[in-house]
Amino acid sequence: MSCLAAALLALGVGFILAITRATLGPTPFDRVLAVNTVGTLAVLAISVYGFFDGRPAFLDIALLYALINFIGTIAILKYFRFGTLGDHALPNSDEDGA
Amino acid sequence: MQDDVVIRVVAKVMIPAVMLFALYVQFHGDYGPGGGFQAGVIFASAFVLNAVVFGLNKGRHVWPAHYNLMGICGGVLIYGFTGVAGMAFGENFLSFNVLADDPIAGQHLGILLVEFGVGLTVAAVMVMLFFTFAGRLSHNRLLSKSDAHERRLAPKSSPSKEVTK
Amino acid sequence: MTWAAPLIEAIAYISLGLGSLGVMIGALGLLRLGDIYQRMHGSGIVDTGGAGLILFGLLLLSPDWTVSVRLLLIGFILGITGPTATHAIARAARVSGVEGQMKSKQGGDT
Amino acid sequence: MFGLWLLLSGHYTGLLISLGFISALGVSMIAHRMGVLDEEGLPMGVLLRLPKVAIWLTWEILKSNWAVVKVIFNPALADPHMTRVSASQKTTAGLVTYANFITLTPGTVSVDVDEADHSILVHGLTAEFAESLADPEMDARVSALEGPAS
Amino acid sequence: MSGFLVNASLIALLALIAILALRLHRLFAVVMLSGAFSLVAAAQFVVLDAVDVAFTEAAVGAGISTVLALATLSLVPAEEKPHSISLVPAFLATLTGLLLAVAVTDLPNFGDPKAPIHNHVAPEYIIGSEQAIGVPNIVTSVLASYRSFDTFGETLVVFTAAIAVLLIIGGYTRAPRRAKGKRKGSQDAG
Amino acid sequence: MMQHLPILQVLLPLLAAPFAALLRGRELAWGLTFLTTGAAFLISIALFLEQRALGTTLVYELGNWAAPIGIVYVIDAASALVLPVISGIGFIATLAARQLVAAEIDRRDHGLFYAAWLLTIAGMLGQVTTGDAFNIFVFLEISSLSAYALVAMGSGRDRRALPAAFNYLILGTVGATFYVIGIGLLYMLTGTLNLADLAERLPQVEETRAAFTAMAFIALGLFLKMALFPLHFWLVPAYAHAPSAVTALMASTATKVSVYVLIRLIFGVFGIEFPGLVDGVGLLVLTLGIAGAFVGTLAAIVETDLKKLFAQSSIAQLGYMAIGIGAMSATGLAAAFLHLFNHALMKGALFLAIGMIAAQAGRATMGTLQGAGKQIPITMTAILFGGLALIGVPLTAGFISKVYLIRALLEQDFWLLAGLTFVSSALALAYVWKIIEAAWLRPRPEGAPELSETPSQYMPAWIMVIATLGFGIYATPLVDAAFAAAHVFIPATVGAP
Amino acid sequence: MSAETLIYMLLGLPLLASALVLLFRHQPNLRDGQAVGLGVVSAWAAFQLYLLPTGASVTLVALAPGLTLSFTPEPLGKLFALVAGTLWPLATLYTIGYMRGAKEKNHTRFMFFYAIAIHATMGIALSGNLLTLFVFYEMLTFSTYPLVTHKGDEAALKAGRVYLGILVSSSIVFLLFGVIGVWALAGTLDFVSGGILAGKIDPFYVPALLALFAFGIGKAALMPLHRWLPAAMVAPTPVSALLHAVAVVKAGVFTVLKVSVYIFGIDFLQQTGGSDWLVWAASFSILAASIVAMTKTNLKARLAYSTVSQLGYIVMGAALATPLAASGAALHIAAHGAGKITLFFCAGAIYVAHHLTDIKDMNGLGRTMPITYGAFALAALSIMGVPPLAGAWSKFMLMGGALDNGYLVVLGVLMVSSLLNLVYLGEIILRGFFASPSHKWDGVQEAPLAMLIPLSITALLSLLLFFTVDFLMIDFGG
Amino acid sequence: MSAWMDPILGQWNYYLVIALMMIGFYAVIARGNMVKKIVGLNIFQTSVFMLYISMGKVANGTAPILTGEPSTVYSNPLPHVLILTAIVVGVSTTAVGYALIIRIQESFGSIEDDDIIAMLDDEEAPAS
Repeated sequence: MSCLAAALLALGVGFILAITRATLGPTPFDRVLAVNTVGTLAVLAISVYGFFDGRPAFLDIALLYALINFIGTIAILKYFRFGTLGDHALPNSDEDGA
Repeated sequence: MQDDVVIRVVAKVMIPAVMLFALYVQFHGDYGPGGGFQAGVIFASAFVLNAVVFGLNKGRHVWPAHYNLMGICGGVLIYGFTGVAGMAFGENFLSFNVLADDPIAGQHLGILLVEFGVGLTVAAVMVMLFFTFAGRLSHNRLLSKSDAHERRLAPKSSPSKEVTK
Repeated sequence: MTWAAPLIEAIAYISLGLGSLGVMIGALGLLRLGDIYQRMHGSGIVDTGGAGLILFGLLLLSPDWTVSVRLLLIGFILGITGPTATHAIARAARVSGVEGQMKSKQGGDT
Repeated sequence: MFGLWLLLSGHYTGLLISLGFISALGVSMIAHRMGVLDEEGLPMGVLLRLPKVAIWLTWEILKSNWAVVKVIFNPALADPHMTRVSASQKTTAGLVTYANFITLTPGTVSVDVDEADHSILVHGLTAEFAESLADPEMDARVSALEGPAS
Repeated sequence: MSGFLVNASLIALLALIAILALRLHRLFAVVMLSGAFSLVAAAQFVVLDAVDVAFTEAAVGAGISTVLALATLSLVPAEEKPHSISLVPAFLATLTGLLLAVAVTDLPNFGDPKAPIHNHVAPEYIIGSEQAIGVPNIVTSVLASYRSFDTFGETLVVFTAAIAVLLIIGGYTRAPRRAKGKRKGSQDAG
Repeated sequence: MMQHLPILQVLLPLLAAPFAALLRGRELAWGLTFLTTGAAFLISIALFLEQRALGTTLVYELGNWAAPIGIVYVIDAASALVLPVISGIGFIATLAARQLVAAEIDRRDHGLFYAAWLLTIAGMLGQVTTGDAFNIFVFLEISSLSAYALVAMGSGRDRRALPAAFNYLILGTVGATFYVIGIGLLYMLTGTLNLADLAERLPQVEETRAAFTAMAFIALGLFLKMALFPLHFWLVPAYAHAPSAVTALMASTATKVSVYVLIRLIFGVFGIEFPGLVDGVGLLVLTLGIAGAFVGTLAAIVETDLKKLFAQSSIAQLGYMAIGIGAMSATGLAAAFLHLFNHALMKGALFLAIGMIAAQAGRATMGTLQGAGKQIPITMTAILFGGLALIGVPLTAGFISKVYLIRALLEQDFWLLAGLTFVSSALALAYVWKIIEAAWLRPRPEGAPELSETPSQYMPAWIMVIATLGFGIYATPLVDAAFAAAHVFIPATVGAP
Repeated sequence: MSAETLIYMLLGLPLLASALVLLFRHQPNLRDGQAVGLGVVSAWAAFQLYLLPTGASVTLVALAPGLTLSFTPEPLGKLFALVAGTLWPLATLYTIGYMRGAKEKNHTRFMFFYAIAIHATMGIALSGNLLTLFVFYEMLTFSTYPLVTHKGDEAALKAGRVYLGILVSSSIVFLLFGVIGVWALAGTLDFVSGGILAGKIDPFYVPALLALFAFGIGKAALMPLHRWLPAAMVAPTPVSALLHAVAVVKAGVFTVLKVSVYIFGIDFLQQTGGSDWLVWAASFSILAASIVAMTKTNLKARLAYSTVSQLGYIVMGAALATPLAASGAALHIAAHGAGKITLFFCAGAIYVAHHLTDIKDMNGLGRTMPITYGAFALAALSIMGVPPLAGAWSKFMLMGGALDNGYLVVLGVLMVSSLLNLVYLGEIILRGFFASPSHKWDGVQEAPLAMLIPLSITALLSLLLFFTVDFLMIDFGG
Repeated sequence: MSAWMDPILGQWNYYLVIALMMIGFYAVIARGNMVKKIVGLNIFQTSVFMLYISMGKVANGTAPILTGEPSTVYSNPLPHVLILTAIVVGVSTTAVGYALIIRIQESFGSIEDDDIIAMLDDEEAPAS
């Protein structure tokens, strides 16, 4: 039990370090990387806490985290590279569907 | 982003997985955490991923706007008419006990239906939100063909490099 | 097989402990290393060593198979998405022209 | 996919299983519309042969973890290098797997994958890491993953 | 005890993120941090036994909200004009906080099982969920049956938001200058 | 079917909204909205009559779950009085909307617009009917969110609608969040969310600071929502720049519902006996109310844009309602209910009439109105009567509510406040007369846009005017109903005179 | 014919007249003729009602529980109705002459609101409770506004704003406050002989409550709320006649009187001394207005201030709170009504015939317009209180009331004011008859007959009233 | 875990939540960038959610999903339900807010409160 607590503590330290990096920057990519790491840490933290609490059935949440984290990161990168989440290339045809 | 082969391939693996996970969350809300709303959001995020990686137009092609509006309204109506069904059986609105012979089965059915309604609406709304917001951008770009953007978006890849097959 | 349970538990805890350590060190690396490309390696430790060990430890502790399945899935998904995300970040950084400090440039085009 | 559902579910009532079946079908349909159900997107072969490599990979990861930890505690050791590695995989999926494996082992990150000439640009934390990729073991193992068929 | 510590340190972490998010002027960083905020908040919800809420918060806060914020950011200036700390709002916020803090002293202790909230209506849900509804997840049974009207309302709120967004940025009514543009409508109604 | 009326009242517009949205730009969207609001109006009248006939509280258990466990709908004398106001105004505003919306909103948006329209109305009806504190919040948000969008729709003509809508959104959400905090504290103290149950269990904990804070937060949140001075600044731009039809609908209903919810929570849950209510909150509300009456009136006097002018006047009128609440007596509450009812009628008439002018001239200012009395006499007469009612001229509905308001103040020996109330209503004359003078006594300037009127344009406004006059001349049943509503919250000690 | 029918007739005839005005707006003769005709009928009805015993009551509608619109003619009300009913046809006839003579525009609108104003006056006269009175009081204000601003130019609008501003705000701020205050205190608003407030209110507050009424009834033009009255002089002369003699100001003082008699009760006021201050306020009003009147050279302005001063008499009659003074005040309503309407009729006649408004230009006019000036002189003397004219009785009774109460100073005030009256009204007569003409008038040049007839009749009425004073005396009991 | 009973520690959670709430509240009402306002609003709302969830927690309790063991103590599910609804409401508001921001930027070219107020004042000034 205490081992799980220690693991949580370690993850907490990890959180703080990662968030510091996210705040410091300096490039946006540093922040993305840091937030991505925060996400991973959160996945782990939730998994560990599930065991800690005796209800490990809630790993679904961790699973969700992992997925969302990935999608979020990709979206952010897309935003950075193309300044948009939409089509970064102009559509060839004029499709005014209205 | 389809010019990046790693992302492209991984996204192709992930998208069905995410969708399946969403449906799992949808239908297992009775037993574990989750339910219609969460499922809807997750399901929508699969579409978001799809659109982010493969482009909005392709995303729209998958689920046209008109279907989407029907989804948005349909979910609400499913929920509402599940409730009305209770009234039709002589009980009050949203009364599920009478939906089946056995009250517990009725409750199950009712919960399943309303969760499905929620999930449908939420998924459709979230997809719509994303497409509207993101679509606004490209639309705007078209209006003001600002060059700063043009330069930035001239990627090494060309649209022809789209995934085929 | 009575000895197996404590043993497995011990291994699990050791694995957990190592994983925690890994996570901390990885995060530290994220903070300490010099530029974006180097920091990626720090986050790599969190993603692989830290996460893997922790999940492995939990796997050993898991009470029934549904939990194990989920743990494996989490591991699998982290294993796919982690590197992909890292790669995407690296590529994006490079495309946007973020220069790392390279002492020497080897290889070039092979 | 249906199998995945069964794995996740943990509750086996008639209703839920049938719902799962419908779900799996539905997802397949949507995925088909999205055009993600192709060989590239669903490298079943790779997935099936994965476990064999996984163990070796785990060991590799642990090894390089240790190496990076040393660098972290002494940042002066960092000596970043960028190298280009050629890949022998035939399929895109294989190439991607290789790139991910490179990233997965700490110390090396694949920065750019060139689909056309099958090469991967890799960033190594130290020269040593960068060199390690010259060793074609990983490349070979990933290629083996692809299986003989493709 | 350690559960408590986890809890408190998570909130402290949240406060840290919040302050950082507000102090930064790069909106992108703000949005990223708010995403991180949501993730941590979700972790906190797990610690507080609210798994369903955590699920939602993770999906919404870190997922959809962030994506929407990014979409917005790509259209608006990414830098905030620097502002000094304004005193009146700070004063108001502090005042409100103090009022609440005073109120809290009268509340039942955190986690106290004897609090009225745990003894009045909630037990009936816990019993009823098993007996009358037969759904193990009490949250689901409360959500979808006991208080399903709330959930109906919630669905409608989402629906309303969809209508609102469609009207505002997906619709056809444009600001005058825009209406003069060559393209009047946009096809991205949904 | 009769036993389902309470839920149908809300459910009909709610379920019609998706259909309206699906219809997109078709004329049918309006027809559907019209029928739905009409049906809702009939239902609310049926409920009102039924409640008056039975004299008891009708309770509708949603999902057949009884009160503290499930959510219930409650039709008592108070909600039965407010429901017809909202649905009636909604109905008549819909009648008018056909032309106003056609003039101001792109045809292709009509379906969505009417969906939002229905949702606003349904949200307000839901807030009034529900007997659950949290359910109020949900419906509050339904009506608010759609209202934000509706206000923003004014941007087709006037870009200032956008920041107005944004500020409305921020402040509205803050208000709603405050409300949620308050409800949370209450829930913590009592363990229930049902209003009746709360009222029952609250006396055990009413001495606590937490209970008082809960009340403070709920009241603050609702003050924001009801635009009580000095939390009113979002209202004027929001109303002024919204499409005319929206202004007419919201000005006559939106803030009223918040007033109702405030009364329901303050008196229905905390109760008049609650420590600190009469001396603390009561005096505060009185002071703010009278201040709001003056600020709103004075601001209206210098205003030249008609929508803004009447929006400012709404702030003043809300001040009067607040005074009624602050009097903390049955008569005061009855006066607040009366004014709530009457003000909805007169503001509806005014904004519908002004909307018709704005739809033709683009913007309704004093300049637009110059000499309009000759061109559009019937519309202007409607404005005249609406304005007179605002002042509180006898034989209009405004007079009745003001009489009871003053009576309530005098019963509590607030002579000075009563005097101030009179002064502020006399000031209202200034802005009303400014309009009348411009319309009838000045010549139409050269080059001013031609205005015209057809029966379909002025009918809706005139329906309201006739109601205003009707309830001014024969208000006895209304007064009875208002007192019945007030006695729901404060038991009858002094009956209606 | 029952009293109820007569009440309905008195209220309904003016409304009918206004409706017919609109109906016949394209046939001027029919339009104007029916108005005069209906006026005569209503004068007859008012007379009939006056003869009937009191006690009839009509309730139109209950606005709200305890708030009804009802009509209960009592002697004072019947007297006022009689005054209004009699003067209406005359004023209408005069109006027709004036409007046609002076070629004013918007004749129909004018006639319409004129009739509405009469309706409101009748409502005030017959009102059975304070609320009814208040309702018609406001209606009177609003219906006379278009009359005041009839010219529609900037000056008229400005004057209209003053008119409306003072009247409406005073009535809403003070009068309505007083009405509702009474309602809150006494629980009823009915006019009851002997008052309804006795025992319901702390005597300490009586002066304050009375002040709400005295100042709330802005139409009584008690200084300093008199400004609207001179301002309203921009209106066409028939309006001035209506305002000053028949409708507005009389309605005001009538209300004051009615409130003091039937709400407070003379005895109650007497006991509490709550109206003492009003005596002094009225005295001030009388003297100050007279002095101001002397400084005015515009004929209508001078007459206006004269009115302010005369209204002070009536308010004083109410304030003295003795039966005799109250009777005097009631009588003065009639006497001053007949007198002042004549004066204004004359002023209008002068304007129509010669377009003169300034007194200084009227030297020697009396010889050119003998009938007009004769009537003027008769009316002026009546207002000064010279027997055998109507004003003598009322002034005498007021003095008697003051003596009853021991207000010797008031006696002095009344004397001085009569003297001042003599000065400023006498000047006009003297100039008219004796001063050397400032213009060269060619022979007799009178106003149209439609104007001449009414003014002659009203002048004769002033004379008649002196001899029929028993008929008009109202006994307010002891 | 006797610390739950400790009166000071027992309330500590609430104090932290309140502090968090006020940070968010400040961000909302301090005039400034609109995106930041929305972010502040999110923080404000999330902390309110946390207040609710905190009150639902029962010491030694577990998530309200039935385990089948009768002895299990469950945390209170009702706040969870309420907050689920509230989160949905929150995200809806956020979406509408962002949509408005986009339109404001398009119409005014700025999303700073001060700029827009200045612009509106300029617009009004010649009109009146």
